[in-house]
Amino acid sequence: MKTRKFIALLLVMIMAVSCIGIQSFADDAFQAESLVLAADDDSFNVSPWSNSQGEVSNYLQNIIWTHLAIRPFTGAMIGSGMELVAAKEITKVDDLTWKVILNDNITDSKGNVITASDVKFSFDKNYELGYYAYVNNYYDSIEVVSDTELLFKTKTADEGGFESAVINTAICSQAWYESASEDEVLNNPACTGAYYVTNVQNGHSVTVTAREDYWKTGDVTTTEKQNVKTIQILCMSEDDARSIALENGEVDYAQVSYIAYDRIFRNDKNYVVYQIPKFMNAILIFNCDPSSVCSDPNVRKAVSYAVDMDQVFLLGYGNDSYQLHHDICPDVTPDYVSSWNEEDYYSRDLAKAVEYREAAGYGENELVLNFIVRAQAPQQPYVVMQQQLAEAGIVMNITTYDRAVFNTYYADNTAWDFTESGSEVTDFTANFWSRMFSEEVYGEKGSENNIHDAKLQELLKAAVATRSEEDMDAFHQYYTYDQCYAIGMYNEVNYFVARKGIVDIAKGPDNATLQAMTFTSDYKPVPLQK
Amino acid sequence: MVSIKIVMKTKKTDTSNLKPGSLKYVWRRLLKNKSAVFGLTVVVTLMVLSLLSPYICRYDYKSMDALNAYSVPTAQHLLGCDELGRDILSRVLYGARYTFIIGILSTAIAAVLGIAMGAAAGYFGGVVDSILMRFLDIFQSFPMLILAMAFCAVFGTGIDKCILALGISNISGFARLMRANILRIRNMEYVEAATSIGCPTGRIITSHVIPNAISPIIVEIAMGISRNGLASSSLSFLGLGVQQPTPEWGAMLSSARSYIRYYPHMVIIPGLFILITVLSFNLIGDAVRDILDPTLKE
Amino acid sequence: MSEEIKKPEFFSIRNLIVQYKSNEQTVYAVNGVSFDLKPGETLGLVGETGAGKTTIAKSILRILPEHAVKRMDGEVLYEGQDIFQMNDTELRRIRGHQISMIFQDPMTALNPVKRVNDQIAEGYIQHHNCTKAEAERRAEEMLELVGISADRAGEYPHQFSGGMKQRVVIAMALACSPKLLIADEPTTALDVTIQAQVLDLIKRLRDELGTSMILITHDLGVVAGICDRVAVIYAGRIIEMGTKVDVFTKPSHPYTIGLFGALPDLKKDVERLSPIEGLPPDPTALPEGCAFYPRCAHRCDKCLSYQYEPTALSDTHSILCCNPMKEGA
Amino acid sequence: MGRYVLKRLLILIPTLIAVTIIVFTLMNFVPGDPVMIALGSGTHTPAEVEAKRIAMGLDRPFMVRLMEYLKGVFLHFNFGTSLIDGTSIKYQLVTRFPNTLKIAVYSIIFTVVIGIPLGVFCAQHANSVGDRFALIITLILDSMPSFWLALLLMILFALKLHWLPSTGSGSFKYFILPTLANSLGGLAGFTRQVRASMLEVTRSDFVTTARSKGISERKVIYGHALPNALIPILTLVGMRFGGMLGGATVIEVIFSIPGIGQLLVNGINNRDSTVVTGGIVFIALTFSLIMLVTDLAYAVVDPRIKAQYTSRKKKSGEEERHHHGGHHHGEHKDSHEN
Repeated sequence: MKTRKFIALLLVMIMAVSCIGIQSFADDAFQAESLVLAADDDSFNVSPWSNSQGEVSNYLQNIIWTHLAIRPFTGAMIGSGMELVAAKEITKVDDLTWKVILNDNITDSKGNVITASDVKFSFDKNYELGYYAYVNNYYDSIEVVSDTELLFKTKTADEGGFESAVINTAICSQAWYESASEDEVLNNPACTGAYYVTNVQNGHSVTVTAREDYWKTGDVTTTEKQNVKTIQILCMSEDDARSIALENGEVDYAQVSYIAYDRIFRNDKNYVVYQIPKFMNAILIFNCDPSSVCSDPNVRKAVSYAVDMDQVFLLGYGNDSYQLHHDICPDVTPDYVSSWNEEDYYSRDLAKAVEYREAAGYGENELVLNFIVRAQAPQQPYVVMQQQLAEAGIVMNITTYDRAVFNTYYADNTAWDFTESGSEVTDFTANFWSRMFSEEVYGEKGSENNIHDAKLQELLKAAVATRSEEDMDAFHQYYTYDQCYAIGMYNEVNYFVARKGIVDIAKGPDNATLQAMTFTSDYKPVPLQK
Repeated sequence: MVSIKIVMKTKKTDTSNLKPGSLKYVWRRLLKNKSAVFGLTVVVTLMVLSLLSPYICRYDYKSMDALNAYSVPTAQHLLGCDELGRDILSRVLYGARYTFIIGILSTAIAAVLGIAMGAAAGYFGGVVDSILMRFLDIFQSFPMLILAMAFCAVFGTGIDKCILALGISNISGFARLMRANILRIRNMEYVEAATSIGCPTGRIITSHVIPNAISPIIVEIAMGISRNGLASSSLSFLGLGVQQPTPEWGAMLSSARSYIRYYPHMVIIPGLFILITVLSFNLIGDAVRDILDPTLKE
Repeated sequence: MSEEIKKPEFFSIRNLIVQYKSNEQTVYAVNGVSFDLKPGETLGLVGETGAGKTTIAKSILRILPEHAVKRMDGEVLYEGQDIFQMNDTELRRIRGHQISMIFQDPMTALNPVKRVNDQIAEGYIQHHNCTKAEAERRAEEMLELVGISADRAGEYPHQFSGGMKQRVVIAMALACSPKLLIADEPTTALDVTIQAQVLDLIKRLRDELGTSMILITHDLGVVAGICDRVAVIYAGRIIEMGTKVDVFTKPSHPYTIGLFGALPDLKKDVERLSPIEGLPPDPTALPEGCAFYPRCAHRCDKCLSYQYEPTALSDTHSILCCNPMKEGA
Repeated sequence: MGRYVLKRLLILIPTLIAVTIIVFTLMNFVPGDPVMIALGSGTHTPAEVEAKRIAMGLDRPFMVRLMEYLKGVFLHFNFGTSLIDGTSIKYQLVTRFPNTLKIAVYSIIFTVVIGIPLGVFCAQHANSVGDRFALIITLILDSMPSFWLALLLMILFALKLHWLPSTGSGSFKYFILPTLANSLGGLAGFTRQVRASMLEVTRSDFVTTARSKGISERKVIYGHALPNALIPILTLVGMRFGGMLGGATVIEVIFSIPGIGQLLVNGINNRDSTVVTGGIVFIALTFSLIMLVTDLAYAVVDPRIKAQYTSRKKKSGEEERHHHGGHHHGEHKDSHEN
């Protein structure tokens, strides 16, 4: 079974505009009777605050549970792009408190009315279970003012903290949750979202149906659109199984491997293929601890010039669909400077690689680097990199560690020289940088890769504070070209295949918003599985 | 009265003067069994080819060649290439050694530990026996693969861990076999006679008990090697055994799995080699069992 | 025993030859045995182990293990019909109904997982299409006949002792009151005290039902007690046959004499018994000429080229020896 | 009989407790930090790691967690919750077990329905062409890696012929391919065992006795020989069925069938010690129960065994004598005594 891939998608175009345009004429008749989809997952949990990171939970979390507000695209903030769902109005009182006015007609699929005290219960319960790191970092408490008004207190004034807590906390009725049996919570919950759960077969399939009695009627956010009557998600963790299911007419929509896309679906007209960049970027990060060879910038630059990203991807993953990115943060956030993409960014240059290697004082094959990697990850890309470094006279030893053991070695400053890493970008590039390099976060470790560089910290503070173009560019130039602490590699692209008749798969911040898909008349759904 | 023609003395076949169960007897009879000979030749040729593969194969098993990645078997690459353009023939031949090493070493570990445990439990009986048996029951209650997986989870992946995992999860087979044999032999008269004339227990075990128990052990070893060869490929398939880029057959199969529909040769070829090797060991094991347990063969 | 009107011979074996094959070697078990049997008569087959006695018995009912039998020739005539030529249905009509058998080791002769009465009733139903209840009743009757109380009919073989099991085997064999009973060393595996009881039982039932019997044993004492005629078997051949009186009083073949010599006799106080030297011949490599030559105290050169022509000593007594002992020697 | 069952169940408890302690301890001292696993890949600030550790309760000392876990499992049959996503393990086990049970039951039925007649056929026609051919075919199937066989079956029947669904676990037709892949391999061993057992039984005396009673050959083979030959096979079926309940892991992974095997593979990969411990204890429990049922079935099939279970008081009339050695014994002793 492949490693458990963490599926996340970045929306590039502005969703809000298009959805308003379409929504105006959608009558209550459904565009499609049903949608069956195969997910690369084998365990899910429909209860409100479970943090199962699988593809199924990703799809369902916002559809069956309402949230105060949702983030339709990366970087959306309250007042600039975020859509209010349960909340009618959110205003910031001061750095640590926010006033939230709720809609007054919120009900769940079992008829319980949702009030401010239910919202408080939901946040407290989520905090207590502690499955969401963001919620535990930023949520402090909620003060209930009236049935439809509450004051939300955050722990820190960090930008985006409130938003992270809000988008990760499902809201459900306290009365129902405390009285429901474990079986009911897991199989037949009282859903507050636009859809409710009708059938669960643990580990195999889950079916949700649009709620006729959904409480919101006016302008509806993307997660509340009801274009499809019934959605069924089947768990198929085998690549082949999903592509076979598509061809056999067992499912309408599924993610497939590049090879299946290239050989079967690319030129088959009764399928539509969508290429969505993978949420998790890939970056090459150097260990700047004095104990490592890579503390010398020349070594870092030699390696960066020796690696040819195109070859690594073409041969390593065997497909040509990827986006090279010119910063360690993918180009999906508002504060990303698009001019970076035109820079000549460490594309392969053997002469420079050798030149920097000699500048660092190493002859042919004298420079030996230890590259650590998770055993479960596909090894081919690193084998290709090894070959390329060898051509520049640099010896790269690949050490594989079991996934669970990997982090302990990654945290040990003396155990590695360079490796591939990556992280979630939630709102802004500046925040993404600070999670990697800011000293406040890492204390005396300095940064994720043990950097102790005052200038770096100074430039970082400026960029985070203003997010102006020249501050962002100053930090980018310094850490990439002057010091080469870490370089962006590529963003894998995932392939989603939909049957003919599915016009647009309505991409959400990190996944397709299933019930907001648009269908044409010649969409013939496959039968639901019993 | 019909006169009976004079009966010629038939040439004494050379095995009848050997003590049934002795190794020479088994070896001589083995050579007469067609399927066993087939099994032996396959095993030996694979071992030799594997050792010679770096020299006789046109391509090194590690060198990549982007141009004919996934290539189907051609004149150049007799068995085609894998997703990185590496020659499958040289990888498969070179990789044979891993299956043998893992199969043989893990069975050896299991045999040594298993026999010691079984002998102790069988011979001393009483408390020792029940403790060991309870211990084996616990082992027995897990399927071998789950036990090996848990072991890899605890001690990590890689060839050495894989060998240890398979070795330890096979102990109970040998232990039970040895214990059953010892119990059967122990109350045979000649062992009672030996103890009655006061010869030390150690010598009894080595001179009387083990030689007689050796025959079923040989069968279990042959079967163990084939079972472990198969299990190591399953472990690598689940990502817990041998890691890439080592050309172990199971790992090759696992990495080629997502291409099975488009480039089936990448999956079929290693699978076939696993099949042939395991089949050969099974044939050898069967033949040895039939020789040592005549009722089966007649 | 009343004289029969001219009917085909009740039972006779003509020139029976049986050879086994075991890993490339041939075992010459029975090398030409012939004898007849009159209704109600009991013939004792006596000989050392491996002389071929059991093979003869089992070949009558053709229940030798097929995979091991290499060659089986000769005729076994029962009321004129040759059993060897019979097809399966005819053979099954004979087995258990006309001719039935008692086996040597009672411990393994009974099916351990079937109740005793079922095993007896099964044979009975096969030959008399009657209801199960009738067969059960018959089974209980037979158990009473052999001295086992009917209330134990529902028990399993492991709940009976060796002797009791043999009684069940006897009950099973006699359930359909066969005309010929073959008893293959019925008491050998039992203890002395039980042996006597079982032998009396067999004798009583034989007289009551008028069954003729072929009793196989290596115990001359048993033969003396039950048999009318005696046949001594050596290396797959009957080397001496005659009435009990002929053989016991005038043993003529050196081997038979040797057998009696090996028996302790209360009347004579003999220091040492005189056993026959040497061992029985290897059945896979029989010597030329008389098989007893190597061990015969009375051998001569003629024996080497002896072609086994029988010598009749009287109308009821014959031997296979070219140099018969004089009487009383 | 009841007393015996009770005794066996009582012995089960300490074994299971021992298993739980061993596995929980093993999984606890496994290298690698479940907190980092739970957080998933990517960078995590030390503060987040600490918050997560507290939430997962991993900050409490080991002994406390062990005692709490034992109390939970054996007093309230509550296996705790998964460290990763908090679903209760009892729920996972209860919902996933039917799928594993289905595969195990269908596979056992397939093995028995095909294996026994094939074994009997091979025994009756020992060393004939049919016998050799059947053995070679099953041997080849036995030597095939099960996942390779599973993939080939999936491609052939699911894609090329469109006869069967490729994955999922709905009605019976979803289980045909997994059952084939899971049991074809084991057929060789099973058939060989039946053949050996049949050969041994058909050579025993009571079969000859049965034949001598004149009953039909078919009745001799199926009425007398087979019941006795199946007794040792019963243990084999029990062992194999118990093994399968551990989840045909590879089969469940390939056919995406949410069974116990898949749960264990995920648990082991994620270092989710509560899931792995719960899964293994559950398998140990089911396996021991299967073994108990097999032993009881043994007694039903073989009256000799049943006698050991029922109370000792009812002993057969005559004192039982056990006979040693060859049949010479009686005569030899006899001639010396008088």
